Amino acid sequence: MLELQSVVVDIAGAPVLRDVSLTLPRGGCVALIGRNGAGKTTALRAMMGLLPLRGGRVLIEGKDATAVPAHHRARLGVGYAPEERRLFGVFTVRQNLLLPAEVLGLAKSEIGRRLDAIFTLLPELATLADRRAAGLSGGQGKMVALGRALMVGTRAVLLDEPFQGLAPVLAQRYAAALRELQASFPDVALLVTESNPQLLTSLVDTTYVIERGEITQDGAFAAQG
Amino acid sequence: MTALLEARGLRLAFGGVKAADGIDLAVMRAEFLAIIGPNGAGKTTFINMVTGYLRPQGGTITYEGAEITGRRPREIVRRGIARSFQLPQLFSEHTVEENAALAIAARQGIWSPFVPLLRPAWRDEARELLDRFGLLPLATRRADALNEGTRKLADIAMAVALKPRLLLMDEPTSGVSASEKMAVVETLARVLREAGVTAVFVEHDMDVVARFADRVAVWSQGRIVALGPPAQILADPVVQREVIGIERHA
Amino acid sequence: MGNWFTENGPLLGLALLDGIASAALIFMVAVGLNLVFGVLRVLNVAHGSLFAIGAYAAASVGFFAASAGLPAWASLPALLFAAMLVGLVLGPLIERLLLRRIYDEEPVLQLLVTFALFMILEDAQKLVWGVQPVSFSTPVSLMGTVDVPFGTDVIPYNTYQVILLPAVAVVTLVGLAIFLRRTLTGRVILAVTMDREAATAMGIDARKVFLLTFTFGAMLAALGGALSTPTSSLVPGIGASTIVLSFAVVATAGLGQIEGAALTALMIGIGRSIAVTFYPELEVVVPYIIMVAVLLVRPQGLFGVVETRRV
Amino acid sequence: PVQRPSELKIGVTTFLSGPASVFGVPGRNAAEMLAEEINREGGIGGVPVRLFFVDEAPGIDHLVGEFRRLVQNERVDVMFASISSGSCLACTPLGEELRKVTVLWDCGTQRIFEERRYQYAFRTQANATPEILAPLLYLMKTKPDFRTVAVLNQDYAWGRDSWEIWKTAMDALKPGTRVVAELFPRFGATDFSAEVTRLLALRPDVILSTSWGGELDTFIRQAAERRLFERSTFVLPLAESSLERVGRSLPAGHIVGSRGDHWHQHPRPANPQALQRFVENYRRRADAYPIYPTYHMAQAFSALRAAHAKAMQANGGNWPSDAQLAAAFPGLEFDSPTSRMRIREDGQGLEPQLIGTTVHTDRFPFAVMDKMVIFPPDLVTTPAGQNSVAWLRTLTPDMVNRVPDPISAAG
Amino acid sequence: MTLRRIELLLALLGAGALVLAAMTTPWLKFVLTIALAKGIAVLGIMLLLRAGQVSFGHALYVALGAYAVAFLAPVLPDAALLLPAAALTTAVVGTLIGLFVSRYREIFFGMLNLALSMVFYSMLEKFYHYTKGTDGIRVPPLTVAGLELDRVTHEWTIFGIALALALGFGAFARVYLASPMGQALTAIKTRETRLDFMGVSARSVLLAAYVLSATMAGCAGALIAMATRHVTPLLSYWTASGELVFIAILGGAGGVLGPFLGAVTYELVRVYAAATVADMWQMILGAVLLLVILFARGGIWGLLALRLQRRGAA
Ligand SMILES: Nc1ncnc2c1ncn2[C@@H]1O[C@H](COP(=O)(O)OP(=O)(O)OP(=O)(O)O)[C@@H](O)[C@H]1O
Ligand SMILES: Nc1ncnc2c1ncn2[C@@H]1O[C@H](COP(=O)(O)OP(=O)(O)OP(=O)(O)O)[C@@H](O)[C@H]1O
Ligand SMILES: [Mg+2]
Ligand SMILES: [Mg+2]
Repeated sequence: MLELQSVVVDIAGAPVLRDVSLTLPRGGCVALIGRNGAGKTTALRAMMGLLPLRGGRVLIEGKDATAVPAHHRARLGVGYAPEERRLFGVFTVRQNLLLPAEVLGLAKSEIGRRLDAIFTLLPELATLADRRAAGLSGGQGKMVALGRALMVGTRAVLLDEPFQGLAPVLAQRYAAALRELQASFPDVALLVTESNPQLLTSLVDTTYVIERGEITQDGAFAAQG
Repeated sequence: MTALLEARGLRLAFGGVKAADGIDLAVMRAEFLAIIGPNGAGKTTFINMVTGYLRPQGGTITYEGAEITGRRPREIVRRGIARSFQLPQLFSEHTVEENAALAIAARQGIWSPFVPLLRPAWRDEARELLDRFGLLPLATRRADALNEGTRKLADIAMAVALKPRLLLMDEPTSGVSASEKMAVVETLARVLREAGVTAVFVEHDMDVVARFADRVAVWSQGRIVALGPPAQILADPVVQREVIGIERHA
Repeated sequence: MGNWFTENGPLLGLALLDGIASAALIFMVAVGLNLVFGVLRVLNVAHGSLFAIGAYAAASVGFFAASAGLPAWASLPALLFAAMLVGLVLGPLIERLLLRRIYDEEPVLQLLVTFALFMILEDAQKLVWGVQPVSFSTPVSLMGTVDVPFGTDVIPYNTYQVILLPAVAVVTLVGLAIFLRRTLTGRVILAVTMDREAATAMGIDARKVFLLTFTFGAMLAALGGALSTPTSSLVPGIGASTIVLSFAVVATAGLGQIEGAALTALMIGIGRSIAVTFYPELEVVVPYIIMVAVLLVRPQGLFGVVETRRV
Repeated sequence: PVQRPSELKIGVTTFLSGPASVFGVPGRNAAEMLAEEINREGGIGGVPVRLFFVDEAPGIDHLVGEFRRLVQNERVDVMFASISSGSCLACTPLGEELRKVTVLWDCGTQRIFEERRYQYAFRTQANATPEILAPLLYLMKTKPDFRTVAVLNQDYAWGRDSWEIWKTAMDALKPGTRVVAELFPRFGATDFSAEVTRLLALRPDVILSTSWGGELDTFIRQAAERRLFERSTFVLPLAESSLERVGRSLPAGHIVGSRGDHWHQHPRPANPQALQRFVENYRRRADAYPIYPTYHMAQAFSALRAAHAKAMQANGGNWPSDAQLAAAFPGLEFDSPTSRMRIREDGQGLEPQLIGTTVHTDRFPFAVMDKMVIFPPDLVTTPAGQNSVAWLRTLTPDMVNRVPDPISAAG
Repeated sequence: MTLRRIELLLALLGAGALVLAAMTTPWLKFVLTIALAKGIAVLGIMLLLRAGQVSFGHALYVALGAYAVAFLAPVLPDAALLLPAAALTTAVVGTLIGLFVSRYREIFFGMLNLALSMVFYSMLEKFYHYTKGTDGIRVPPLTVAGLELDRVTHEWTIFGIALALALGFGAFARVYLASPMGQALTAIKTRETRLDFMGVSARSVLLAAYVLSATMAGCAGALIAMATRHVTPLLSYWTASGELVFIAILGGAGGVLGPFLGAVTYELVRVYAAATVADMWQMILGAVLLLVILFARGGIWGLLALRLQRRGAA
């Protein structure tokens, strides 16, 4: 579904990703783990087209998407929950969730269906729906960002440390919810970065370890976990 | 032990949301108090009220016997209360080292226009501090070029640089990778203990709580629902169900 | 006090009427600037030039329409047409060639780009329309006057100023408010305003939104100019004096706040006309006094924006 | 002895941008036209002239810098300085310090020669005092029964100064006249609706406005649309420069001045052919009737030519030095397009003033003047060595009797 | 050699070049005096720019300094006394206004400054009887430290004072910016809340810089008044403030040399633009600025520093 091929990214002249290749298969669930500063966020941003590549390619559905502008990737069914939440403060939680789907031009009924699905999956969001996003707590914001990514991620969902700052009980519930999601939509591919790999053990089928911008371990690591 | 900080009946609501609904809490001198609780329970709000970012709608806060309710952050910091942030607050155009040096300068007085910020004494102190947090290799990196986890550490380092007597930390370990977390907290705890600093920290990682907290306060919907030593609290079935979840790893 | 009112009530009424008329124009001029500032965070100094060019273009189009034998009523749509033309031609040109290159730079650089542009356009405008005052007042003459009773006397007012301008302003205000709040495009614009990168990740083409907004803002600037054409003579320098006033409105209103701009314009318009009637010496400083007074009470402007909490 | 140069260089400061360029640019057009004419006829004293223009708009520091550059670097022979009085007040002493003949070609402030004596500075036109006193006298002669006056002037030095002159003179000549409103809208204002409303409500007998340019045009139009002209008599001392532009918006029966005695329909020009040639040439060049700054520019050139000839003569036919040229100005007589002028010993030019009442005719698509009075300079100019305001206070009502009779346009 | 050393060297070289230019071309002496004065004012603007704040009203202080000289000159006709008097006046007014505006940020800060300068501008017009409105006030010939000077010596003296002040303020600004107080300015720009939670009053930090910048602008105004010998309200018009910001960007806000490089370039471009096309100088200046912004983001100083660093590295 989504693939990075020998991707090289420099930020401010310094190499941040060096020759990173990873594959997110259709319906797969891939974890990208690594220490702080290893390059996880950067890898996700590269997939989303939010920063320029110095080398390598991004493939979506097997097609070269390196030159596809960032805003088009969402249209290809890729949802993204950034690490620092980045909600639209003056909108309500509901409006935040709806916006990407509306931008895609989905039918009203379809949007409603998806919103209901998300509210069932993440019931906390339903109670927050009419609050302004500006006032949310750290964890609440994280949940909304997750929900927003799920609204459009019909093919792939990229989650940057989705459980960071969540109370453990919630983190576990959400991990379970993601599992459910995959069960009911077997086509959706999940990519989760995490600096705390314990949470992911039961969820993922492939794990890539990234270190100083290089993939040091893949696949094999999953067997260990 | 005497109470260093005492909150009585703190109340604060945002519209209909009660973020603090009668908080009573006494923080003892030199203890490490952990705050846990579901998201949106009002943990950050409590820290914000103590440090003067938010003014409570009711109740009082006393620090070292003096009331500090509703005072401005600046005054509160000068009394020896420092904090770190859930979302790191760094000076993005300064290097990590300069960030730390600014905090040191803030402690020692910044009103000297004739000596550079990175004067030897301050630079040495900054570097020593950064070293403890494993940040020394990044000392000359600009803060906006840091990844999230590192930002978090730098943020805590800046609060520590103020040499407070009471340090409030908002999720100090969230975003810090699992492999580094324990080592960092270990060092932090040592530094604080050595200096006799009282610490209040919001935490979602129960391993950290179990290992470092002297007492744990459990927050829920703007109230403290349980308070006690970690062994007792973490074993409490209600707390387990509401906060910790069943799958806690040993 | 009561006495003062019975004595001066009628005068106050006249001042209100004048105030509303001038507020309408102030609003039309400032609202585009406010919109562009709200979305692009660029304080567009060249807004003044667009205003001036819109005004001159309206006169030219008006004269052209007259010389082409079109009836006098055609002068009204001609104003609108001129404004659209200026906005549609200059807006995209400026956004594409200049602003686009510097969105990632410090705000002050962006401001300076528009300042430089302002200087260039100021001279360019002289090249095209010369320095002699230009005026085109057909619409005002066309619409005639309405007589407002004043004691035993009547005071004639221009229908154009006391009826058409306020009507256009109200339509613009309501239209913009509905557009921004109720339509998807409006929400998309707001989303880009708040967080460009997040919006991009949600599938929004931020560049297109910028282009659209700037063009729209340019059209509003030009429309403000075009609407002012029938009542005033155009000379070099009208852009410069417009821009300061618009800036004051933006700061008083709060960033990008359309309703704020309307309320501010109303306060300034009425404040000025009351000053003219009772304390003429104060007229010049009225906008600034209002601004300082508002900011003393509300440091974020009349309608401050909701700040996302960071702490 | 000074070498005869290959060119006679003239620096001209004028408004080339901003609102005052409505005067500055016609001034420059006239200067270029005149320079060409002079050069076609062999130049001044056999030397062709060359012009250097400086924009006054950017401010005094720029202007003073350019003035120095022209004098010290371009080595101009003479400076024609300034439209705005601020510029004049800055340039005149500088010209004196640099010992360079400075011809004040279009600045109105009476302060210059009343506050200080200059050896190198001369004004080749009148100043604010006669320019405002004449319309007042005209009003008193033609419509003597007014009791209330309102003023609407631009809020800057000229607007304030001219009102002070009017008020002082009015208090002396027609004591008891009531001032019902003093309106000073912002310089550069584009809307006078509130002011017009105020004036409509007050119904003063006379409305004075010394505004000019776009603001005067706007004021006239807005007042006309709202029938203010039907309620009050307007006195517009600078309206000659707006007549063509405002067309028939300016109704008949109001008082108009021209900052001097020049007008393309001057009833009795000293040299009708010269005036007509000037007007036609200018119209060919600029596609508009000449307005007062163009005549003032012509006066400056004419004075320079006359002074040069006089200085050469005094110097035995040799090229004059700066000091010799300066010495030729006091008492100099020269032709303006409409009359013959003189420069007083204190440097002030003596220029007649032409005031008239508007009429509409079939010949022009705009209002023209009728019932014109040409005021002799001696009647309306402050005597040398006196302060204008002090002098105006000494005037007496019988002065009106000395005003010449009006000349009608037809005659 | 480090960039800081080079900066010093360049400053001295630049000063030498200015003196040389003024010696060879007398009329340039005046233009350069004005440029140095404006550079000093821009230096103040730059301090505020460090805090991310753009003042659109600093011409207020330039005008205030200039009018202080114009008003005091008849009673105190000595440059050596007038300059401190003007500095003091602007410092006091700067403190009063600073106490108010230092509460505001970004557009509100910028526009409040603009508003106050426009109010001052209208006051200069309104109090016509004291200020003579747009006509302005003539500054009488001044003595310098008691000495009566002829025109040329006087011009040289003012030029010298301007140069000395420029060097002095430049050196001071450099030290100031490296100090905690100066660095805290940048902190205001990037994360003001953090400053508060470190116990530092961002407002006081900004206020200090504001007063300093007002004083610099005041000295600049005093120099301009002494050089042009005529002051008008136009000095405080908003376009004059815009010009100062314009020069700051043109020169580059990266180093203390920037403002002076910017000011000299600005004045020279303007003079030459005006000399070639008297009525299109705005267009030329605007085009130059556009080119600088689009192709040399760091301004002239940024361009220069980059060159020097490259050479240093090679
Ligand atoms: N703007 C920048 N300039 C220079 N270096 C940068 C910049 N942004 C990120 N980096 C560097 O790139 C590396 C990768 O950063 P990234 O944010 O991808 O890490 P991460 O794996 O997501 O870390 P974390 O777990 O802390 O979020 C880090 O070393 C970081 O310091
Ligand atoms: N400025 C605000 N405006 C509106 N609601 C707010 C505001 N600040 C906090 N709240 C609400 O108050 C409640 C408590 O928020 P707080 O940030 O204290 O939670 P928290 O316990 O820190 O949660 P987390 O663990 O997610 O950080 C939440 O429901 C939050 O949405
Ligand atoms: Mg990351
Ligand atoms: Mg929190």
